[in-house]
This record gives sequence, structure tokens and C-alpha cells, in this order.
Amino acid sequence: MAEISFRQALNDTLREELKRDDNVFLMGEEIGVFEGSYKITAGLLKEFGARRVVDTPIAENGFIGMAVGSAMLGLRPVVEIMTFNFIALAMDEILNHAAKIHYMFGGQTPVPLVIRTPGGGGQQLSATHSQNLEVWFAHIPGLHVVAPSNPADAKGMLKTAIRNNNPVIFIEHLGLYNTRGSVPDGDYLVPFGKAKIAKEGTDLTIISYSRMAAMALDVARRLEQENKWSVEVVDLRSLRPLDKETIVNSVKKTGRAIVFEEDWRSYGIGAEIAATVQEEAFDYLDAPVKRVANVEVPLPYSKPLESAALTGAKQLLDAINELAPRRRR
Amino acid sequence: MAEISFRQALNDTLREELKRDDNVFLMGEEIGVFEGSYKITAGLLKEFGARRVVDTPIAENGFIGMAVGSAMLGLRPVVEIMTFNFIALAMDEILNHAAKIHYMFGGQTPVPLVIRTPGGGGQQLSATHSQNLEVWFAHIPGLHVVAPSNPADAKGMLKTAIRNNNPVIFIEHLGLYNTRGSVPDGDYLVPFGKAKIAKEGTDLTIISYSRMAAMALDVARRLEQENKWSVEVVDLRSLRPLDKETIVNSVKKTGRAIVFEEDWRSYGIGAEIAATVQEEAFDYLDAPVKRVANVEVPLPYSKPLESAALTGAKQLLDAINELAPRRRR
Amino acid sequence: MSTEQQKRPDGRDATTTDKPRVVTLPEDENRETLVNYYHQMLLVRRFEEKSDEMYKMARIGGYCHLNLGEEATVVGFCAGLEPKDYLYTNYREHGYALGRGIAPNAVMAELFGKETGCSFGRGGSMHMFSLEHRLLGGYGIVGGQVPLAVGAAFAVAYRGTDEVVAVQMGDGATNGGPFYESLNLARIYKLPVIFFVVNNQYGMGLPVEKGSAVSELYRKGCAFDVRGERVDGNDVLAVRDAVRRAAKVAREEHEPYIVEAVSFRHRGHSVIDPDRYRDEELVRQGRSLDPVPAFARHLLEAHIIDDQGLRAIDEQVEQVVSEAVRFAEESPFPAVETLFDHIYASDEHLQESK
Amino acid sequence: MSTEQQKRPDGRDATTTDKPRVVTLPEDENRETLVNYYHQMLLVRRFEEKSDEMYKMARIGGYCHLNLGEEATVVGFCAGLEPKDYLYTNYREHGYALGRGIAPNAVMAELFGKETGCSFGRGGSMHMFSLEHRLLGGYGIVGGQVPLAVGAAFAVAYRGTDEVVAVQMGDGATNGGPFYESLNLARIYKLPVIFFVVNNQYGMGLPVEKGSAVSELYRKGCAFDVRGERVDGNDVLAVRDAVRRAAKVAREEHEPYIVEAVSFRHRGHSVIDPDRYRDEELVRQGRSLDPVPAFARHLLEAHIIDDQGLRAIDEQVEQVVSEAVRFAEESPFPAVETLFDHIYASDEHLQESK
Ligand SMILES: Cc1ncc(C[n+]2csc(CCOP(=O)(O)OP(=O)(O)O)c2C)c(N)n1
Ligand SMILES: Cc1ncc(C[n+]2csc(CCOP(=O)(O)OP(=O)(O)O)c2C)c(N)n1
Ligand SMILES: [Mg+2]
Ligand SMILES: [Mg+2]
Repeated sequence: MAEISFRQALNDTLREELKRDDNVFLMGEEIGVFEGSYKITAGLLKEFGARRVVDTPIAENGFIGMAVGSAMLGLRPVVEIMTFNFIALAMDEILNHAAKIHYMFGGQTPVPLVIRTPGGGGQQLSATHSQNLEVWFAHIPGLHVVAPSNPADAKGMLKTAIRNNNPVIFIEHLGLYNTRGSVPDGDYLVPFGKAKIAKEGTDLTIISYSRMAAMALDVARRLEQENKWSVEVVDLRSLRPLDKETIVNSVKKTGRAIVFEEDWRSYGIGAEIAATVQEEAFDYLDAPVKRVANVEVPLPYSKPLESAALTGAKQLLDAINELAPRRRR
Repeated sequence: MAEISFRQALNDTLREELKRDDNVFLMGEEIGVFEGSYKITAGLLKEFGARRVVDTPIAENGFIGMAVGSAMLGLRPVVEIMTFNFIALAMDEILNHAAKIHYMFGGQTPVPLVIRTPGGGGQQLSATHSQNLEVWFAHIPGLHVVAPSNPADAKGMLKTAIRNNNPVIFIEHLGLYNTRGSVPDGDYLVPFGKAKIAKEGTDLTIISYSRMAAMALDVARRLEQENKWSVEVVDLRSLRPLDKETIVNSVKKTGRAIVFEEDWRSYGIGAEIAATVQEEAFDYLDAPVKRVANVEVPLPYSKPLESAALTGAKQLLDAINELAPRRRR
Repeated sequence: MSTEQQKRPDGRDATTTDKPRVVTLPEDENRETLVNYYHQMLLVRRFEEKSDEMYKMARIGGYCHLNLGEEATVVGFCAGLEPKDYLYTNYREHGYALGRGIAPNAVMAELFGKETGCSFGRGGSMHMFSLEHRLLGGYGIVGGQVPLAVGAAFAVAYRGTDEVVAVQMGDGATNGGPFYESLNLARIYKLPVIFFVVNNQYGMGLPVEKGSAVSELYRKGCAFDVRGERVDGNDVLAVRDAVRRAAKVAREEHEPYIVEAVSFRHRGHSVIDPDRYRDEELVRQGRSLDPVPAFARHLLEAHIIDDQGLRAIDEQVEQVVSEAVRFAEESPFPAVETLFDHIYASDEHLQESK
Repeated sequence: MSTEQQKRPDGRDATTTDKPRVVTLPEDENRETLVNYYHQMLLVRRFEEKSDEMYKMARIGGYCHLNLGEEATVVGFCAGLEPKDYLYTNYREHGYALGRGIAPNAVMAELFGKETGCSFGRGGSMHMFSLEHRLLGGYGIVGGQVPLAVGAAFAVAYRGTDEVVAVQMGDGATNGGPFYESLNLARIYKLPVIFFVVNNQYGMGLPVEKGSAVSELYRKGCAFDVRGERVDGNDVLAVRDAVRRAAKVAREEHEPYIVEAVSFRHRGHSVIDPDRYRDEELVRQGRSLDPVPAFARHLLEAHIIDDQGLRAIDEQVEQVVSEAVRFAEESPFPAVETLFDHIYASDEHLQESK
């Protein structure tokens, strides 16, 4: 167990997997000579050479398609899309090819592909560089979609992603790269479709993923220290498949739930969670499931406007205070 | 009031709008000489010439981007994407350009653009040609997303779309083109963001849009004739903006709701509707909101498999029978 | 336009005479091979006619695009590749499936949506696949298959083996971004991939010269220093030889190559298209260059086959096609319980990838 | 590669001598105009240096890409257009905003995210816009602006007026599908659009010849019969003249045209990039061709200006840039209540479009 950053966990894992299996290779814009726009691939070109660490031109649809084709012949590409926003250019190869090929041809060829990409706003990158588009992918049968919130899960889920035989959208977050945590050594794998109770609690459940799950955990711990609410935090980790059981059991226990998400509220991830909870734990709910999400605007550049549009700990606290049972522990 | 097909209503409307405003022009693959893959633009090239009815090569991102640019200079492009599935190629120009330009540049230039496209399965078109991707768009602030279910709304909403100053995703449906209904003459406009109570009822509410709304109406009428349940049908018509008020009021009245949708269930349109209903009518709900949606598979070609994957009147009836209050009228 | 327009449906340039070219069969060709090409072409012809018939009898659903008129292109192309080579195509691929050696039974069964189909009934007309025959799929999204093929070629190069990947597409596909991105990627990584453009002169109703700034589509390689050539798609040997040249470049030099075969679509875009938008005279002229009877004539004239031989082939093909229909008809549909199979590849491989 | 590699940062072909070319100023140039070009170039230089400083002082956020080294390209380009012409750019557009005549105050205020910015603080460094100055936007998605420009040119052609639309992009953008689709669309519809490729030889860390199959980027027009040329991006007059030729073709012949200006990025990709991946000697050489002092020398040598004149310009520019900072600093941020303004254009226009 080492205490390392999310970035380091990813970097270590890529290195380990490149070493383990010659079929694994990396591909993406600026991942080689430039060492990655966010330095996730630092040192890997030097270590593994240009055969394994492939710099691409700016042609997202083309090189994602290439990755799919190479996976059909048994390679295991791990592609970086520099930020989530640019994936819009590659939707055809993801939706109509990566997610369809195994089924549409009757199971003849799997597509063991990983697409890694960071989402997230909050750095004044403005409207076209701050988006969280996970719901587009979570909606598509044939894909796996995962979004770890801490270095250990980053490692364990990236390993699972690379060894999985299906296309996986592996969502990172600009705001998580520098966060630290202890990471198990060796071949640590976290299965897909298993949410994690990041913290137990009895008053209400926060359901979240990626950076917001980390933030929710902080908030919940603080509330506990302050002897306020006892908040349970469910870190979804994977959005497709979704671990309904863990979500529903937690809400059955607490009777109250908040979905905390960084995407736009309408038709976002929280919608599915809320819909599922009311479907499967209706009689246990003491109040409607609340959603705490980003304000629905194209994110503006100007700092005060951006801050007003993004959700965060304050919004979560407000929601907790509104939703929590009207008694003190 | 004439009794015409959905197709004819669209065709008439395009003709009227082309006549009304020289800034309106049509653009898309095979809309001219071929008269449209589904003949929506039949006769229009002949009538208006190649300046107004523009055949494009197969370059969806390119010509959608062109349409956006032309709209920035005040033209009012109405673009056809031959089927919904191909829009995956144009996501960047829609998400990062059409939906952002007005806001990101501080309101200096509107983007009066309409993208018309048919969704829908059920014709053995298999996995890459049968998709309903509306949730991708409904999630994006800056877009309007509408999906009429009958010829009158098709006319009224297409007129509104063309005269609106924002990018509008106008969703049609292969299975609706031949359906008929009476359509008001003249300058008939249906506002966005107003759902329609297609039929009143007291036992439960079905919330739907596009072809499923038409099907829901049939089912509800049949049940009424058979003196079974009294079902209220809310036809959303527009998905963004969403008319929460009408939905919520209906559910407050009936206490029970089913969302009937043709997309994949997880993270689909129904998730948002269910989440909203439980948020805003929690105390009125006698049972959880149910979702009746397509089975989550890449749609297979083979008829028996396809039929098993698609939702329809039978699935809706089953859901109604399960959900309806345990009393007879 | 600074380049000469390609007006003629036979792929020759517009300056030559108007009469169909006299194709002389090279002396050094193996006679059996030539007869076999004819056999293959006729099989595609009859298979597609039967597909049309079966569609109209509602045995086949969805969209159905036929290779009628493109038989020499299809057969010449397949003949130019080796069995170890990989192939990607668009949705107009029944002929290519046959050309790769997939049993007509399995192809027809796929059209019928049966479990015995080459894609187990899941894909249908647009999505034929056979790992065994290295047909890595027909694809319904125009141009979508092109980056896939470049990726397969990348895998070949990565492993250092000597297969070639060929990707077939229509003229219409050469106007989309994926095509150009693919050419660039194939060139910078030096990948063994053949871009095979079937210029049947239309993308649905759009004539090639209306959708494409240049009408000689192989010339698009110039933007990437990718070599290429144009060939008469009605000439099975010319197509085969061009594909062989391309395969040699791909296999030995590890460079991409474009082959443009100028062909002519005899009917509508798909079986439900009544084809009303094309000039009648032009269609008549295009059809008059029909490669199948023309090749039969050449074989006869060169005394490689006689009328009886032709009749025997005809009968054999008829029988194969009827058998395919019978097989498809009698095959079972996939069981409804299998609906969820194959959405995800199994986890069995999870620890096995090494 | 069948074409000669472009190895030199100054845009000359590799066969010429290694010394910087002696630029002689044409006799017939208006002297004031020449001085003005220098003034403009220096303004861009100082403005960008100040932007860098302000970013490091956390007055500017997000990504910030500078035009340092590209001043001759930027100024020559803007000089080649007319005020009525429209311009689209990528995110490296501060210089173009200034070149179009937007007040330095409004440009700096945009960088500061202030309500007085040219995009009202909503866009920031990557998204400058001014309807009045016909700058139709800087765009952060590589290549995304190119189809937009073709569409604007379509609108011009639709109305039959004689503006030209110019679209600036980087070398990296010429490897993406949108660029190629745009060239094809512009050519088939005969649209008055100039594709202005700033080949600063890198897309972030990727050298142009690694990402692009051909290194002379204007040559990519050959696939579409779109004419083009390459020009020395350190030579403000050469750039201007090439853009004028392009504009003439676009305006009079209604044809697209590519101008490739070979330039050199003096620093990292953006202000936070320490630029460690480039060879030092190469960077030293690239910077040695710095167009700003070179042009000052030419002006001096041709006796168009003297040292005092240069100093005066320097002071004037310093003052303008300081004033821009002061203005930006003192301007208000957008009110938080305006957060929801402009997500949708108002319905007022609903019935007015005719
Ligand atoms: C991306 C995409 N856009 C549009 C279509 C609809 N479409 C199907 S075939 C076709 C024409 C293709 O023409 P071409 O590439 O010449 O192939 P051909 O049909 O002539 O073999 C079109 C526009 C599609 N399938 N995919
Ligand atoms: C579609 C897309 N992919 C990737 C990026 C990330 N990115 C920003 S700038 C850049 C390099 C662009 O290089 P070039 O076009 O040469 O322009 P330059 O920065 O040199 O002016 C990249 C890859 C992006 N913004 N958009
Ligand atoms: Mg064609
Ligand atoms: Mg560059």
C-alpha cells in the first residue's frame, strides 16, 4: 500500500499492464513525446517505445475507429481522449461500431478497448472544455462506463478495464488527478458493477461517482466529526453496469437519498438513479430523492459566473440540511 | 382542417416556410433529386430550385457545421439527417458549436437552425439503423428538442422550430410517417415546452412522446371503449424544454404514472420523467412511476429477436394492468 | 473543375471511342481460373436476383443493397486478395461474402435472419461477418468501416505478420471525414491497407460528380502521398490485377494504396428504390456494359468454354442458389431466449489475454 | 515520402541557403502602411507578453495560447482581408482580434473575464467574438470552426454579396475529418472561403511531419482541386499578398483557396506548457527568425523609419497595453444574476425573421 496521487496510480497501472501483456498498447494525442496533456502517460514512451505508445494526429473518429479495428484482431488498445469534450467527434465509432460489433455479428469478435478521458469543469476552461458527458455512454448497451473517485479504484478499475473484453469508457476527472490516497500493491482488480459504501451512515444516503463522490465523502466525514448528520456515501464507481442492489439497500436503510453529480441535471446520471430508487425502494422513501447537479448552462469562462454554475460541497450541504430527518442525533 | 399524413404535413410545412421566408433553406443527403430517403422533401427541389434545396455529400459533421455557420449570418437552415443514427457523426458541431455559440460569445449571434431526423426501429434495420438517441440532445442546454406524435403537431412544431432562433432537434419517426390526422390550415404554430393532454383520465397517467404517444393514445382509447381503465395520456411533444407542470399536475390527479418510451431504458428519457415526478409529486404517488421502454440490446436484425426487443402496446397494457388501482370502474 | 470529368460508366476516359472495349483474354491466364471467375460472377448475379425476389416475398427485411452490375468488381477484388488477408466492406456486401468463400447457404440464411446465417441472424443484409473467412464485417454506416480497417492493419503491423487488410467502400464514402482521416493515419503509420473504392457513380441518387470535388476518386490519395489507380470495374481481370498491385505495395512496402473500380449500379440503391431519378438512356448505356454476359462472350470467343459449359455453370449456380433458399427457409430463427447473448463478451477471457 | 520534407522553420524550401532571406521592401508600398504593419506586429507582441504576465498573476484563467512568433502571419493575414470580410479562427486568436480592430481594452477584458470583454467575459481566451468587427469567433475545438466558415461563405453566396470568409486554423487541424469535408463542400458549392493554415510546425508537442502524411499542407487541396500556396509566415508582406490573391479568387471566381503560412511558435503550446519536448537548437534557430525585430530592421534599412520613430511606436504600444490591463482590471465581472442570459436567443425574433 503506497500513498500516491490519482495521476500516479493511472501511470503505474498503465506501466504494469504494458509490461504484462504485449497486446496492450496506448494511443492518443500527445501521449508520447509530450507525455500526455495531463501527464498521465509520463515516461511511458521512453520505457516502451513508439510501437506501444502511439502518438496520433488530431483525428478522434479516425483513431478511435483504428483502436476498435485493432481490438478486433486481438490487440488491447488503451486510448486517451485528451478531454471528454473531444469525444463528440468520435461518437460514431463508439456508438455504431465499438458498442455494436460483438452483438451484431453474433459474438464472433470481442472489442477489448479502453477509452480513458478526463471530464470536469472548474478551471475556467469555458463552455466547450468543461463537460461531463457520461450519460451519453451510460445509455448505450454494449459499453461499460466507469468513473473512479480515488487512486485505489483508479488502479483497480483501470486494470479491470484493460483486461475486460468489451469497450470501456473510463472516466477520469481533471480535479482528481492531484488527489492522493493509498493504493494496494500488485495485481489489484476492482470489479465493474459493484458500488462501494465509502462511508456508512443512517440518516441519509448520498449516491455519487468520480470527483463528486470524493467530495461527498469529505462532506460526510465532516458532518460526522461535527456530530451532525450520519450520512452514508455510496460511490457508484461504475455507471454501466449499475449496482442497483447496493444503492437500493442503502436507501432502504436510510430512507432518504441525494444524488450528487457534476453533469447537467436534466437527463443526467442522477435521473436514472432517482428513477431506480423510487422504482425499487418506493415504500422505504421518507422523502423524494434529491438531485444536486450542475446548473444547466454552457459553462461560462468568467470566474464568478463559472463558480455560480458549478455544484460543490456547499450545494450538497444545503441539500443535506433540507433533506435530513428533522431530529438531531 | 385537412386529413393528411404526417409525411404530408411535414412536406406542406416545409413548402410554406420556404415560401414565407427566403432565408429558409433545406439541406441534407438525397433531399433534392432523390426527393428524400423517406420522401419528406418530395417536389421541393422542383419547386424551389437548387439554391433553396441543397443536396449534400455524405459528410454529416461538415454540413451540420455549415448549417450552423450559415445560421450565424442569418440564414435559417432546415437540415435533414437521413436517420437519427447518422447524427453520431455530427455531435461535435451540435454539442460544441450549435449549442454553445449564442451563450459563449455573450449573445452576439443566434443560431436559428433546425435538424430534422427520424428515429425508430421495428423495420429490421438492425443495430446501427434503429436507434432513438433523443436523450443525448435533451441533456444539452442550448438546444431545443421536440418530438411530435401526430400530423397537426408535426406542422405546428416544425413551424415553431423554423421560426425559433435557436438550434432545434426535431425528432420524427419512421413509424409515424404514414399515420394520418387532421391538420389545421394556415399559420398554425405549436409552442415548445407545452405538453398536451391527449386524453383525459383518472386512473393513471401515461407520459410519452413521438410514436409511443400515438400508441399510448390508441391503447387508452381502447381501454376506455372496453370500459376498463380511465387512462390519461400526456404527450410531451417537447423534451427540452420539458413541461413539468402538465406532467406533475396530471400525476397529482391520477396518483400513478407510466413513462412509455422507445429508447433504451437505462439513462433514457423516462429516467428524467420519473425523477421529476417523484421530486414534485411525491406525496401524490400511490405507486412508483413505471418505465416501459425498449429492451437494452443493440437491436438485432432477425424478426423474432427484434420483436422481443421492442416495446409496444402489449408491454404498455401489461404495465397498465399491473399499475392501475385495484378497483374496477 | 481543372480535371476532366468522368462521364463514362465504363471507367475509360472520355476521349476514347464509345464502343465497349474488346477485352482480349491474356494468353497466360489459367483457363480454369478464368472459368471460375465467370462462375463466381454468375453466382453473385443469380444470388442477388434471388435476394431481390426473396425480399419481395418478405423473406428478407430491412434495407437490402445488391451487387447487380458490380460482379466483375466484386469477383476481381476478391481474386486479388489472399485467403489470409482481411476484408471490411460497406453494407452492399453479399457478393463479397460469397467471394470470400462463405457458403451461399449461410449468406442467404443471414438475409432470412436465421440462426444458421453467417452473423447468426443478428446482422442481416448489411452486416455479414465470418471470422473464419476473414470477412471482418459489412457495415451500415457509410465510411464507418474505413478506420476499423486501418486499425486491423495496425494490428498486423504491430505483430509483424504479412497479411493485408482491404476495405471496400462506395464513391459516396470518399466525401466523409473518416475516409480522409484514415488515409492520413494509414500513411503516417505505414500500414498495409488497400482502400478499394467501388465507384458505381451514385451514392443513392447523388451522382459522384455532384458530391465529390474530384471525380477520379483515387486522386484523393494525393493529399496524403498515397498511391492509387483507377480501373475498369467491368473488367474482372483488370480489377484483380490492380488489387494485386495494391496488395504487393501493402504487403511488401507497408504502404496504403487506393484502387478505384469504376462500375455501374444496374438497379436502384436498394431493392425498394424504384430508381426514377436516373436518366433512362444513361442507365441503358450503363447496363449495356454488363460484365457477366460480356465475360461469357470473351470466354466463348477465346474457346475457353463452349455453350454447353456455360449452361452447366448456369445450372450449377441455379441449383446452389435454390439450395441456399431452401436451407435458409428451413433453418430455425434464433431462439428468443438468446436475445441477450453477446451484448457483452464473456468474462472468461478476463485473465487470459496474455 | 515522395515529397521533400519541410525541414526549415522559415517556410523556404530546404534547397535554399541557410541564411535568413534578405527581405527588400517593395518600392511601391505605402510607407505609412508599412509602419502600420510594424506597429500592429509590435502590438501583438507586447499584448501577448502581457497576457503571459497576467496569466502568471492569475488575472487570466483557463487555457491561454499566445501568438508569439506568429505576428507577421497574423498581421499579414488581417491586412490581406477587407473590413467587410468575415473571419473565423481557432483558440490562438488574441492577435487576430486585435488585427480585426477590436480594441485592446476589450480583448484584455475578455481575458480577465469581464463584462466589458469582446465576448462579455463568457468566452475567455479561446473564444473572442465581435459581430461589429466581423470576427465570428475563436473556437477551442480543433477544426470545429472550419465547417462554420464554409457555412458562412454559403450564406454569402446565397445572398449574392461579395464578402469573403476566411478561416484560420493550425497545422494540426489539417489532419481531422472536418477540414477535408470542408474543402470538399467549399469546392462543390463554389464558396468564397479562404482556408488559412498557420503552420507553426507543432500541434502541441507533435511536429507537423509526424501528424501529417504530407508536410506542405497547402498541397492537401489537390484532393479537391482547391488551389493554394505556401508562404513565409515571417514575411508580413508575403502573407498579405498571398491572402490578397486568395481573396481575389474567392471574391471573383467564387472558389476556395488555401494559404499556408509557415511560422514558428516561440514558446510552449500554451502559457502553462514549459516546452521541454523541442530540441533547443531548433527552437533557437526558429526564434532567430523573429519577424518583429526583423521587420524593424528592414524599415530602418529602407529609411522608412528611424530609431526615434521605432521608440515612439514602442512607447505608444506599451501605453496601449498598459491601458488595456488597467481597463480590464477596473472593469466589472458579469453580474451573477446574468448567468442564465443567452442560453437561448430570445423569442422576440419569432415572427420577425422575414
Ligand atoms: C453516415 C451515413 N450517412 C448516411 C447514410 C445513408 N446512406 C446509406 S447508403 C448511402 C449512399 C452511399 O453511397 P456509396 O458510398 O457510393 O455506396 P453505394 O451504395 O453506391 O454502394 C447513404 C447516404 C448512412 N448509412 N451512413
Ligand atoms: C478536437 C480536439 N482535439 C484535441 C484538442 C486538444 N488540442 C488543443 S490545441 C491542440 C493542438 C492543435 O495544433 P494546431 O492545429 O497546429 O494549432 P496550434 O496550437 O499550433 O496553433 C490540441 C490537440 C482540441 N482542442 N480539440
Ligand atoms: Mg456508389
Ligand atoms: Mg500548430
